[in-house]
Amino acid sequence: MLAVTTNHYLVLSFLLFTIGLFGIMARRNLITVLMSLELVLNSVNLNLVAFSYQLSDLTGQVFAVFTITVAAGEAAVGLGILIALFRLRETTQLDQAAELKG
Amino acid sequence: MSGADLLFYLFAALALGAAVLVVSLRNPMYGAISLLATFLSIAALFLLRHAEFVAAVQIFVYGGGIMVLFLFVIMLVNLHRMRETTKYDRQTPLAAVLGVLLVALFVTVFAAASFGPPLARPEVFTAGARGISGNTQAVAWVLYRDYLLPFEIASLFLLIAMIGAVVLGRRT
Amino acid sequence: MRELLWLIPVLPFAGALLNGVLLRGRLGKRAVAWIACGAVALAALLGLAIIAEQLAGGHHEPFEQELYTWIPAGPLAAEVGGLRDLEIGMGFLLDPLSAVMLFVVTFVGFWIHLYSVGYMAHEEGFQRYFTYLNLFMGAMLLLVLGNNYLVTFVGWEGVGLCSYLLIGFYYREEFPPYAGRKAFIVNRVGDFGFLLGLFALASTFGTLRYTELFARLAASPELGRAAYVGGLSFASFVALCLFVGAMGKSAQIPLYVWLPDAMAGPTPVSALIHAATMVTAGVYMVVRSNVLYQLAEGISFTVAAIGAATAIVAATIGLAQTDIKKVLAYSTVSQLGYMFLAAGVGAYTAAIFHLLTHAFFKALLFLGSGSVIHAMGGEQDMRRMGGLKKHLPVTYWTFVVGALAIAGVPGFAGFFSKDEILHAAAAEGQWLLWVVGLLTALLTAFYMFRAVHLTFHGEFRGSEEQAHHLHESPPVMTVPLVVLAVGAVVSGFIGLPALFTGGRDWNLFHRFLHPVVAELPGGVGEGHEMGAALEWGLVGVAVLTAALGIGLAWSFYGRGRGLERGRAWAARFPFVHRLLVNKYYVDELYDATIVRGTWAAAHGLHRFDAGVIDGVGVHGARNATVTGSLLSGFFDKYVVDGLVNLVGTVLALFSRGFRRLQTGYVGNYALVLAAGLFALVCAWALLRF
Amino acid sequence: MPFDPQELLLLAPEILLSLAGLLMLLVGTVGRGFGHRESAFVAIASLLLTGGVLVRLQLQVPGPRLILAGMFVIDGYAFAWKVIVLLATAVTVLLSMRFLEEGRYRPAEYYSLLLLATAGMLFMASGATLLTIWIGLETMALASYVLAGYFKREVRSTEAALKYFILGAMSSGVLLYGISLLYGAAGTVHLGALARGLAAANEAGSLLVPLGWLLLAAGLFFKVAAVPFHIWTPDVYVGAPTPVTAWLAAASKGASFAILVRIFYQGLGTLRLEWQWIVALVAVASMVWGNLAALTQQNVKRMLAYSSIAHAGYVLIGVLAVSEIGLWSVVFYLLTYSFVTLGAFGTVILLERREYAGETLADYAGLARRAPFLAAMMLLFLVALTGIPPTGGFVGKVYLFAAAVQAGWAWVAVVGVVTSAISLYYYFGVVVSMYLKEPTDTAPAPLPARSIRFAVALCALVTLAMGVYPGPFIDFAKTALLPLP
Amino acid sequence: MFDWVESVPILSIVCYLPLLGALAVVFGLRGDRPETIRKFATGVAFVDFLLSVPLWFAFDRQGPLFQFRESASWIETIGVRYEFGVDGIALLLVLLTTLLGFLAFLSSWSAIRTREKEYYVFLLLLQTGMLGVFMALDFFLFYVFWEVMLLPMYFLIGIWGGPRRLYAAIKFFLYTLVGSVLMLLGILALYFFNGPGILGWGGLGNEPTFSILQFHEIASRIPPDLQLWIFWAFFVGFAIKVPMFPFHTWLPDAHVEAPTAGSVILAGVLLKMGTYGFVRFSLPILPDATMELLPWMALISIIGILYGALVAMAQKDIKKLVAYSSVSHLGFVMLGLFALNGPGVAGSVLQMINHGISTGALFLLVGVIYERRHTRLIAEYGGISAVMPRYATIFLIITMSSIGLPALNGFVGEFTILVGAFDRNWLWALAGAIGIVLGAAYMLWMYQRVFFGPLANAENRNLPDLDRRELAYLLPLVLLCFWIGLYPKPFFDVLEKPVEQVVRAVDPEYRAEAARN
Repeated sequence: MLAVTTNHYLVLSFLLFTIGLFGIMARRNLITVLMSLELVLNSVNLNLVAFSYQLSDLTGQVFAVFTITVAAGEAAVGLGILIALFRLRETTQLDQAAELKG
Repeated sequence: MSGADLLFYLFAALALGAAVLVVSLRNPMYGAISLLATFLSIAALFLLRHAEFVAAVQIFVYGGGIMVLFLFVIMLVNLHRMRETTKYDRQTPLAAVLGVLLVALFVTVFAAASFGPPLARPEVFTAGARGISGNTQAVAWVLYRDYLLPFEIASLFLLIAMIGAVVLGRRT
Repeated sequence: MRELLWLIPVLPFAGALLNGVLLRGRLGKRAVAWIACGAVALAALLGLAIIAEQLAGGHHEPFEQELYTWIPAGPLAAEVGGLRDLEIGMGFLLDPLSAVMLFVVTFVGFWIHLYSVGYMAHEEGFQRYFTYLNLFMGAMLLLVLGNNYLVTFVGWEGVGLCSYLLIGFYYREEFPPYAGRKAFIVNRVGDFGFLLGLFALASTFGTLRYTELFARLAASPELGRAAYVGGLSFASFVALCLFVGAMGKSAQIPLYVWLPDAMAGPTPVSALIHAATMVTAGVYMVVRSNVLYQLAEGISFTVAAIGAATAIVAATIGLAQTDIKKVLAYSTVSQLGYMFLAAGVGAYTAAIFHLLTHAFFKALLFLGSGSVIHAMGGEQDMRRMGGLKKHLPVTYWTFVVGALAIAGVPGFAGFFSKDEILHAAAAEGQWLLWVVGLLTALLTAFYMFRAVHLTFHGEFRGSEEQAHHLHESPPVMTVPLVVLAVGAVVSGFIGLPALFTGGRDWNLFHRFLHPVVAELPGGVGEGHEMGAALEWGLVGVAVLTAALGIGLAWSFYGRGRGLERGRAWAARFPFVHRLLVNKYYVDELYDATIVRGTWAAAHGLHRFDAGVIDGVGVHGARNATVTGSLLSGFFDKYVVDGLVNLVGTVLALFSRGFRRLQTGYVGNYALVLAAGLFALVCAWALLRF
Repeated sequence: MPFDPQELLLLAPEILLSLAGLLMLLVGTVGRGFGHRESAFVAIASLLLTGGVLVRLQLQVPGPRLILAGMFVIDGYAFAWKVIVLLATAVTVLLSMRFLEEGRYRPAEYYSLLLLATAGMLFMASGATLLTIWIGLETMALASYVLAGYFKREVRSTEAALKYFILGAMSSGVLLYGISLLYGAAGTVHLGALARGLAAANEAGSLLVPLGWLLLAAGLFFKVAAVPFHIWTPDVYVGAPTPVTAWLAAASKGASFAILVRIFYQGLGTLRLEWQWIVALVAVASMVWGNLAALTQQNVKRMLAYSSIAHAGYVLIGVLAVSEIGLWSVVFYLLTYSFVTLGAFGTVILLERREYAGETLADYAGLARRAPFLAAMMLLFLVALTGIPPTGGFVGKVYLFAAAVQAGWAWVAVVGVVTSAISLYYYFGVVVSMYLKEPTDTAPAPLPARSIRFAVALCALVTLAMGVYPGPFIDFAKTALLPLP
Repeated sequence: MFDWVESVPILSIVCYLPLLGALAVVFGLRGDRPETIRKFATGVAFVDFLLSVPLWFAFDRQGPLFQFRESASWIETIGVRYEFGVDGIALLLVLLTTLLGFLAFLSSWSAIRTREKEYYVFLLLLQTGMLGVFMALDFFLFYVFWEVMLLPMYFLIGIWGGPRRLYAAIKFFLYTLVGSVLMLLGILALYFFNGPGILGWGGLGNEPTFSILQFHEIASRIPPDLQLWIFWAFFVGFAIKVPMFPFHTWLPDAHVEAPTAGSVILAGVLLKMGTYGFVRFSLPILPDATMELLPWMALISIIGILYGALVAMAQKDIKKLVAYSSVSHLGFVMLGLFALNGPGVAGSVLQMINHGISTGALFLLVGVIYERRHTRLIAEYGGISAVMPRYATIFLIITMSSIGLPALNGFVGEFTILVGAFDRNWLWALAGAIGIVLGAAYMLWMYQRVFFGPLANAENRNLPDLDRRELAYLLPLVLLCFWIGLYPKPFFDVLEKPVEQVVRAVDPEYRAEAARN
């Protein structure tokens, strides 16, 4: 039970994933939300690496590399959007960006 | 419980704790630092799973690149003005409930999932072609041989990220 | 010559076409009159010529002329003969029965046309009037000449339409159009039955041709006696349905209410349509269908009973009427009841005989009353008349002849026909019917002579102006009176009962009609032999009754007494008087059930639609269907559409709900996504387990 | 297995398009006098050239062929989607020309992003592993986020980008998580092997399989804007620059369906009895929700966004049939829908003014009097969206419903037809404004932009042609062949 | 004399001539010259009518069921063909359409004074759509025309209608669309059953086709439970169009709000598409389902008859009254169809024509006074036969035709229908006959209130009588009323074959009977 198995990684990754999701859902600060997104993406890497180990297959690791790449790209664009928003609104509060609705 | 297992629990706890801090700290600067802690813990967990290369990339890209980016932006947009007037949305309880439900659902499944013995062929992680050893080489071999196409597409992706960041960040 | 049979109905139609459409508004009154009367005259002459040819040629077979296939409506699983095509032709039939009718219609019709030329001379809408009248003649001739039920029905409805138009001739007033519509709709109720009968015949035999139908029924009566729908035999069902039609057209209880109101039309119209011809169509139809009725004993008795009831009820109402035309109208209803009484007991010949004589004397009476009304400047109330004898001698004498005829005074036409009916009832053993008939005769004699006295005898009770104005009608009106008066006397002699001729069969009419009303074995109307003494006795009673009626009338209204004695009697029996004056409150009953019901519903629905209620209030819609229609309008608006709109409302509600979910906050959206994810997993789990 | 460099030649269309995007970026930054018109011209030219190369390639290598170590597949299916995506993007370029000019935004980066994103779509269409597909998808998505926020001086555009980004990244995380589970269960990311592996794992009762595909499906549903993962759609569609919206609704939706169908048919083919029900539910929910929410919309762009959700539902009907007819109907429908929605948004663009004026129903009042042909074309598009003949929309819907009826999913088709009848109500809200209302003074006159008008007319023509003589188009859709599970 | 008809694609010509006319108007004529447009469009409609007349003479009564066949490939890849052809039923409806269409054009000259160009374009398009529906022998093609025709009608109501036109137009469109899309599913089910098969029912494996004739062929091989499903799908589509109770509420709204020409075409032709659908598709293709549902269909037909009549009675608006009377009359048509015997079906088809003529004429007549007084409320009139005698006469004739006075067309239809119904179940005929009585009541009451009584309303004192143009579009209908009333044989002759085909296809009793003979 205590011996670490793939199951442990899965559980941990899902907990991280959920914390990330919670951050996206609950926080109003855009920058925190962006960080939560990174959490979500990173949790997947745990999965991939754990499965890679489990399966003795490098695909998971390669996939994780791609994931990291994508996370980086998304962070860049996300922060770009944040800056654009900040320029217009002088805030990074998400509830200030709710003009579109209905 | 082996030492490796102990390390797992340690880093797992670290990662979780830091992650919780990320979503709960009011100050984004502290949040960013907690995020860094999470990233590093996860890198450590990678190491425990024979993913040395990924761990390194994790540290370089996340700890280096992404974290700097975050911190830079936090500075740029002037930290104190980023304080949330109210930290959480009104729907937070709902989000929490949903989170708990999801966790309950998935974790039950994950905990119960049965796998065979792991690491049937450990040589995969270290043995590249022609006897070259080491995880980096092994990953590189797979990456550039089998996954060359996604790799090339990833370059497109990064190009787009670059253009995007420029377009959005550029002062008009 | 007889190949021209089709031309007989066409001629009046052509007249109507000329007057009503082609030359409308371009002719003087004289030309209009020539066209209209000419068309009828030609038809009458042609009819006589063809009948003569038929008689002279000794053709015993009826002459049938099928012009073309009218409705070839395809395959039908007819019960007789299996799968066959329903085919209905357009054609004419000349047999003794239609010959009699043809003669009555064209002959009486012509004289009434002629009379109308004078009567309507000063009315506007002269051309319109004659258009309608010609149209009516055409339709009536179709009715009597049709060789199948459907052609008859065309005429049947056609005369109904013309009746509607002519009753409503004075369309600028409120009442006549209303009366016209009432007539039409009440008739439609009857037609409803007629149509059902036709459906039954058509779907059973695949044809509606008289000759074919009756031949087959006569050949195999068991077809008619076979059980059909509603616990009735086939013949009974059809006979009942057809009789419902006859009730409407011939104003029998309970559908007689339209006829008195129909007097709103011009008086010659009343004479032609509502006395002599159209209203007798029901009798004609029953007699025409005698094969069916002979096979339907129960229905025949019903016919007789309703006829008798109508006769006595209408006669009692006639006692108290003061409007001269109303008196005649109720008298007509009563006499029609007489005819049905005859037909019901199987005395078809007698029915037609009475139809014939009645056509003469009732047309005469109506025209006479028209002449009086004409002279009185439109006044119809007998209480304002009196002593017109000296001013209108021709009218007076002809009117008296008519009255004597209807009263059944021996020697006049009515005596023979009425006597034959009473005789038939007695011979059938229907003594109750006989008594009723006799009572009716008594009442008839009474109220007719009451009318004679009130109108022509005593002091003039009208205004000065009217008195000044009194004059005899022009010859164009009096000549028809005289002609019809002659007819009212002599027409009886074609049907002399064997009793009077010492057992020799001089009854031309009987012999003539015999082929049409041949008795079926075991059918209705197998008379019982009565002894000559008993028969003479019955005749005597009838004569005495007539005399009694006339005498009573004289004692009440004669000798210049005017109105007093009548008023005194009315005062003595106020209840009866009120009942009779108000026609047993039948109209009121029909109205009140509806008006009250309508108003109750209407108040309930007031908020819904005040306008409709106004409509109901103003026009006093006389049928319960309005209530129904209000309800169903309500249903449509609130239930059917309401459901639809409800769906719309709910959809819009959903729409707004969905849109409210779109709050604009990213956090909410993320929550929705996560919830969606959770839902997806749950959905899968539910479907899986 | 080492790959043959020769195989790179088979990537000619994708490479060509990527290079065009790069070139556009370089020339646009460096070159002087390289303005809107020129950029657009180059963009269209490169798209058409790519298309040409693609067709030629398809003629030479028609059959299914896996190349590049099984990462990339060349088959009729991919070809069909690529054609749709390229056409849609080309029309988008036409729609963008005057619009960018009006907004005074730089064309080079815009077209560059557009072309690169399209290249990503091409990769998606041809992706034979979850990894290829996913990275292509991310490429497209990232460009979409930027494009949605391209009008960064407009608050709404930035807000749209923000929402699209956050939710997109989140869903992409979900999708990725699903992929990781599937990988764990099956041990591979190659679609063909995945199907077998999943079947085996499923047999063994591994619950990772359902969780994996459910998460993956959720991510895909997000991309095609199906309920309940549609929530981003209205805001993003309204906020994004309208040509981008049109592109999202046409090309992006098309590419997303391309991978959705490929993944469901190939990768998850063995599980179809399980996912058919889920797809059915999502389809029904999308049709109902999309159409109902659109009922009370006054903003035309927003209404079209909801309609786009509903249409995702209709297309899913074809997906769940799991038959050749279903496959073809999906392709055919998205072909039609691309043109229709591009045309409709094109009309919106013509009426739009700065600050997004001219989007509400009131702005369409009396358009039939002011610009009869424009109104007539808009009418045609709306009719097509409703699914009334003689338009491609009708044939497409018939095709979809036919697939469902044949496959025994008639009840879903019933929901489809009923909701499409309901959709008439809001589509014809626009018609009412255009035809039955009197023109008002405030209503904007249509932009005198020839390129956009041309694009709209083109779309109208195609829409009509697909309705009146759909044969060739159906034959085109029939080139999309996948081995059915 | 009419041999040339065989050598040209006459049906296509008749069908598309209005479309060409519409295109010519759109591209060739300027909107600011309404006079020219009006004359041109009417001319096109007239030529179309003239072209359709030879069909009547060239139609071989003894020949094959469907004639003037045209066949071309269309969407080959899914088995859709361009198939035109008419049998006796369709022939009559085509003629009715071209005639009423032309008269509707003529009646619009004075009624429509705004946006003439669009008006005539839509009217022409509508004409093409309706003709196509009756001519198509491919189910897909049929459906295309069926839906295409909705649009112009929507605009006719929506642009040139009365005050509540928006509501009425969208209601009309929505109702009919809901019905028709469900019908589409039924069509698809048939298609697959004939072709590759449907999950759960299998299929016959024939060449996939939408050919109506093919569906007629395979009718008896469709399993009854599938037939029921398809029947209901068709039912919704057709019943809404007819309209049958309780799907009728779009009708009064649409009728009342539509411009005169719209109402004429709506009542005269559009409603017939529903009944045509029943007789062409539901009955012969789904015989088992039809037989099973017979009593229910008859029941709602009868409810329709009585309900329509009762509601008509409560109306204050002449047009609305006529609209509800349509519900009632169409109930007769449906009753006849479901009587499923010669007279019933033949009478129904004839009654479709009759209703087109007399209700079309009624709407034209209502339009006449509406143009003069701009009101259709009965209470606004009264006694106007004094000022408009010709009008009153024609109105009377049409009224009589509508209430089924013998010697006019309505009677022939109603009588045959009810004979047929009686043969099936005498209670049906009983209920129907009550409907006739009610019909007389509400029509005559309306007639009386409008035409008789004192001429109270001063505004009615100077109403001009019918002018020559108005007579020109009314008289043909009056003449038709008499023709069909007095000599309907030519019509029955044309109907004989198709009716027999329908009856034999559906009722097993007739099938057996026919086999025995």
